[in-house]
Amino acid sequence: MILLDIYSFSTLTSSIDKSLNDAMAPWMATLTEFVLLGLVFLIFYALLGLFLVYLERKVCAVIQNRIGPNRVGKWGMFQTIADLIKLLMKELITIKNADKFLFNLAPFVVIIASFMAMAALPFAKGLQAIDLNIGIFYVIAVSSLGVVGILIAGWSSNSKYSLIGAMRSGAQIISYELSVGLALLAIVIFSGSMQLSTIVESQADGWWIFKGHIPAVFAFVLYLITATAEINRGPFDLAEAESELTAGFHTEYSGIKFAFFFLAEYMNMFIVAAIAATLFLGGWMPLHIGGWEGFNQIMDYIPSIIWFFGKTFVIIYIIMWFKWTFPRLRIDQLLNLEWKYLLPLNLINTVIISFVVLMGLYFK
Amino acid sequence: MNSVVRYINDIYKGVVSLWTGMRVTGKYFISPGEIVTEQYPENLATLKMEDRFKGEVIMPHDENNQHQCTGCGICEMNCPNGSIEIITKRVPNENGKMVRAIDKHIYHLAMCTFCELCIKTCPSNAITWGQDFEHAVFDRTRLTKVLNKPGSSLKKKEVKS
Amino acid sequence: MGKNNKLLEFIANSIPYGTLIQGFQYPELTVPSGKLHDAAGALKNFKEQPFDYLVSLTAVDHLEKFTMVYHLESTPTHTMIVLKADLANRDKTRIDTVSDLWVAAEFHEREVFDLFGIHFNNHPDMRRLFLEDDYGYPLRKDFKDDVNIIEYSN
Amino acid sequence: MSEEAVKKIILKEDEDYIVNMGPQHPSTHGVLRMEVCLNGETVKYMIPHIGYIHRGMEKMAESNTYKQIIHLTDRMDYLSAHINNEAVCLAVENALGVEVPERVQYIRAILDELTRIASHHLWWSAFGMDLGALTTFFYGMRDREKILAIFEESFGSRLLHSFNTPGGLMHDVHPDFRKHTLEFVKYFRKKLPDYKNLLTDNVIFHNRTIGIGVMDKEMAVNYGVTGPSGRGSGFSCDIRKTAPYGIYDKVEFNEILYSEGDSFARYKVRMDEMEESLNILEQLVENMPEEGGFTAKMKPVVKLPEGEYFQRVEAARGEFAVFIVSKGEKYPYRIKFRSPNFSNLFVLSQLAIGGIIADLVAITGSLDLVIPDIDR
Repeated sequence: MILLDIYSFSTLTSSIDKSLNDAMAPWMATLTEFVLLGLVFLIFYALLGLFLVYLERKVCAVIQNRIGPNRVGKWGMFQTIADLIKLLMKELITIKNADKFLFNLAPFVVIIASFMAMAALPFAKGLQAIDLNIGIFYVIAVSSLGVVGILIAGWSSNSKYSLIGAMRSGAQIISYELSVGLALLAIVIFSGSMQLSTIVESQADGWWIFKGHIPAVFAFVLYLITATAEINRGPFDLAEAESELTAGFHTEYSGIKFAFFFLAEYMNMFIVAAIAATLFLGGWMPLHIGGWEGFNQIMDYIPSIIWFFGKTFVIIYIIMWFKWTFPRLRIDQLLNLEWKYLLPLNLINTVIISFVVLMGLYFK
Repeated sequence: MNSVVRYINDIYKGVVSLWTGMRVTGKYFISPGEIVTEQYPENLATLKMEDRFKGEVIMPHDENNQHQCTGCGICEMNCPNGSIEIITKRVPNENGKMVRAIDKHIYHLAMCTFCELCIKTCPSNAITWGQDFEHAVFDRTRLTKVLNKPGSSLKKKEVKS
Repeated sequence: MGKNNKLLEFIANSIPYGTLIQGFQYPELTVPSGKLHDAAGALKNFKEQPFDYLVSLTAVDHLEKFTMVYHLESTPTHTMIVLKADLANRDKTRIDTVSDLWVAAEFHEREVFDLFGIHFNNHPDMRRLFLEDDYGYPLRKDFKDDVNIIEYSN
Repeated sequence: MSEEAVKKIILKEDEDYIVNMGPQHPSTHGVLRMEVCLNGETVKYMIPHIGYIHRGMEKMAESNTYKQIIHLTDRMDYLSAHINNEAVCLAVENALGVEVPERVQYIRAILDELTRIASHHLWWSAFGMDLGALTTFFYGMRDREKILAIFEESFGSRLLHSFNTPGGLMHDVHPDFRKHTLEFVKYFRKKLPDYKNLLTDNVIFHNRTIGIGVMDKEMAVNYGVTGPSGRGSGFSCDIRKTAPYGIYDKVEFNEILYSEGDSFARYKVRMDEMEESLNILEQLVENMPEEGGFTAKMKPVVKLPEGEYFQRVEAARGEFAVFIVSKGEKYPYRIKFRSPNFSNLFVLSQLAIGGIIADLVAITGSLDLVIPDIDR
């Protein structure tokens, strides 16, 4: 436990806070912190988004017996940066008879929604922008705002494909929002808190997926499936469905506006993976097994930020693995799956978890 | 009750089938030795095309800059697309008589459909397949080629003894 | 291909206006163009060997006449028969459609209409299939298009 | 299409939500335009528009000699190029009464089956991709590559090889042809379980295809839907069985028939056909004579005696037939190609009605259309 503090970021962040407060008025300090945080997140967001695009291309390439990008830089590392430069320089095509204001607004809505969700994520010990006491609630609420952007994009493009894609996306996210919430509720019941930092602390002696055994594993699997649907990724990528709707809601977008959608999609994937890692796999908490002191100490030597990103990327890989294996569902089957299978199972699981917690049947 | 069993059975079967699918892709993910990508410009040094590869029609010349084309025009006649044009001229042979000889054997690569009829029907085996396949050019006119090299002449037929 | 007596008998009885000859591969039945639909219907509804599969439908321009050629197969026995009808008139060539018997004919007839200019009576959708409305009928032997077709001979 | 449907086309209702799928659309596999009228996502009617790449091959063929026509047939159904070539060759050979050596017949049949497998590979790849399983594309292409390597080794080209010629073959096959074919058979047998696990058994795939686009036998016969699509409806239309040509009457194989008539049945027919083709290949390679030449004696200029000749072969997508009218010249007077996809396409507008867009894509994929074959 002492070792954990070596890697804690709280000393760093509090010292910055202190020096800022010493140097200027408190409101100025807060404002500067806002700006600083915003800048850090922007850079992090962009870099992570680019890396995720690169990762996806490499993962799918290996799955498909290919090499993947290998021209720009060593192992094609700078491929996505080259792509970004290309996207930046591309023409922004204006669509005839499109609703100009909404058309331009939509990418921002989508990207802001995913950007806001980042604020509540605990990246490492002491590295969390804002530790809300309703953290999970906030993340769910904010991340589902993205669908508004998708609907606006589909509506304002004045394209039939876009409209169909947007409508599909609307139906899909409204349905799957329920299951995502219920699956996350499992951990809220276990830990008795909605504050993300408390949930992470509660896993110091074992992750919830182990402590909660069968119901927690079940909730984890359900969360993975519904979260994949929530972020419009294959096999649930009906909003894009390139073989049916060419590119779905972003058919008419080009250049950097398209890049916003693209980036937001990948960042949403990161966010759901991070939530899964935080809630089910202990977040930045190292792998601790109750009673094994030596083992726990060795695990503590690994910095918490590595633990967090390691777990997140494992889940991201699983989500990618889904996409590159399965055929796409049909829209009615997608809704069937949610309302006839996932939601009932989730409800039953929630009841079981409440029972398990009441009787104290989970590992403490 | 029956429907509940079916419901659960459906879920079980579905999950199993999804897992078998994921095992296939997972198997290839952990075996990078299966990668089949050909790294084209890098492997140029080792890239060996098949002997019969139809890259383009060429006219082999020997070391004396001599070819075997008599300018008979059978290839031109057999080409279904008109991608061969034969321009002949009259040159004196060793006896001083004016005989027909090839001036230009023009080959429009852009029009060629690689049906092999010209090569098949050539009575003197003057043309054959070349293995070059890098035909991308910026200007279409560069795909029109003259197959006989400048200054080349007809190879003398060796008299069979 | 053995002698198909039942078929011969049937044709002699119900299609007396047709002339049946043994062609190179298949029996060929030539009927007057006005009676084509009747003959086709009779063949389609022949109880023992219903010719229910239209393999191919096309026309041939013999300059003095068009010949409609229908290749029919009987799916239970896999016997083939060729049905032919001559059309003399070049300008207002008309023949009855067989698309009510074989749906496949609908599109083959549209193709023939497009390329030969043969109209089909009672066809549900007599529009051109590939070409513009003002384009000529390219598979006619007297078709000339100086703009688009470069003629070459070899 | 009924008359009401036609009227609807002309008098389009204002509230109809018309979506043009194509000519450039990822799921049409070519320049096919489908005018889809939607009610929500449900298809009210669908009208295919073709002719974007019509090249007038029948007209072109009228000024080409019989040997030159071969390379035109390559470019119709480019995925069963070899089989198309064979149709013209067989027609000419039958008309002239030429006996081609048995070895040529064996080689032709081997190449037919290889072409068929390669074509089904591509269909499998593209069908998976239509349904959103993007990985199938690369696995299918990877295995197809092995066949193309065999082709390249023997013919010098991979797709359009114009290897048949009236009377036999252009060349003898490569000395390693036999060995490499057997190697491929072995290799592909090993890879087939992957196909099964990845797509055939997948529950999402079942949901997407079973009961989608049901075509009963009467409909298949009436529309002239042949090939695997027809056999998925129980229409026994395998020309290799019903009107054997070449060496096929000496080969033992089963005609794959399914009676369900939905997209999954069509899928299963093609998957089983690949396995059946492997069996045929093994028999043929085993019995192929080493000696016997690769061509029959033919005159340099082929002139068909006056008459009409019809030759049917089983291409990868159905019955390909060539109808030649000769007036005794070296050019055909009239040549008609009965292409399988032309007939297969038009059943689509009937199958699509009542489904949703995703079903339309699944049905299009299961019919396995090659657009240049429709347009010719």
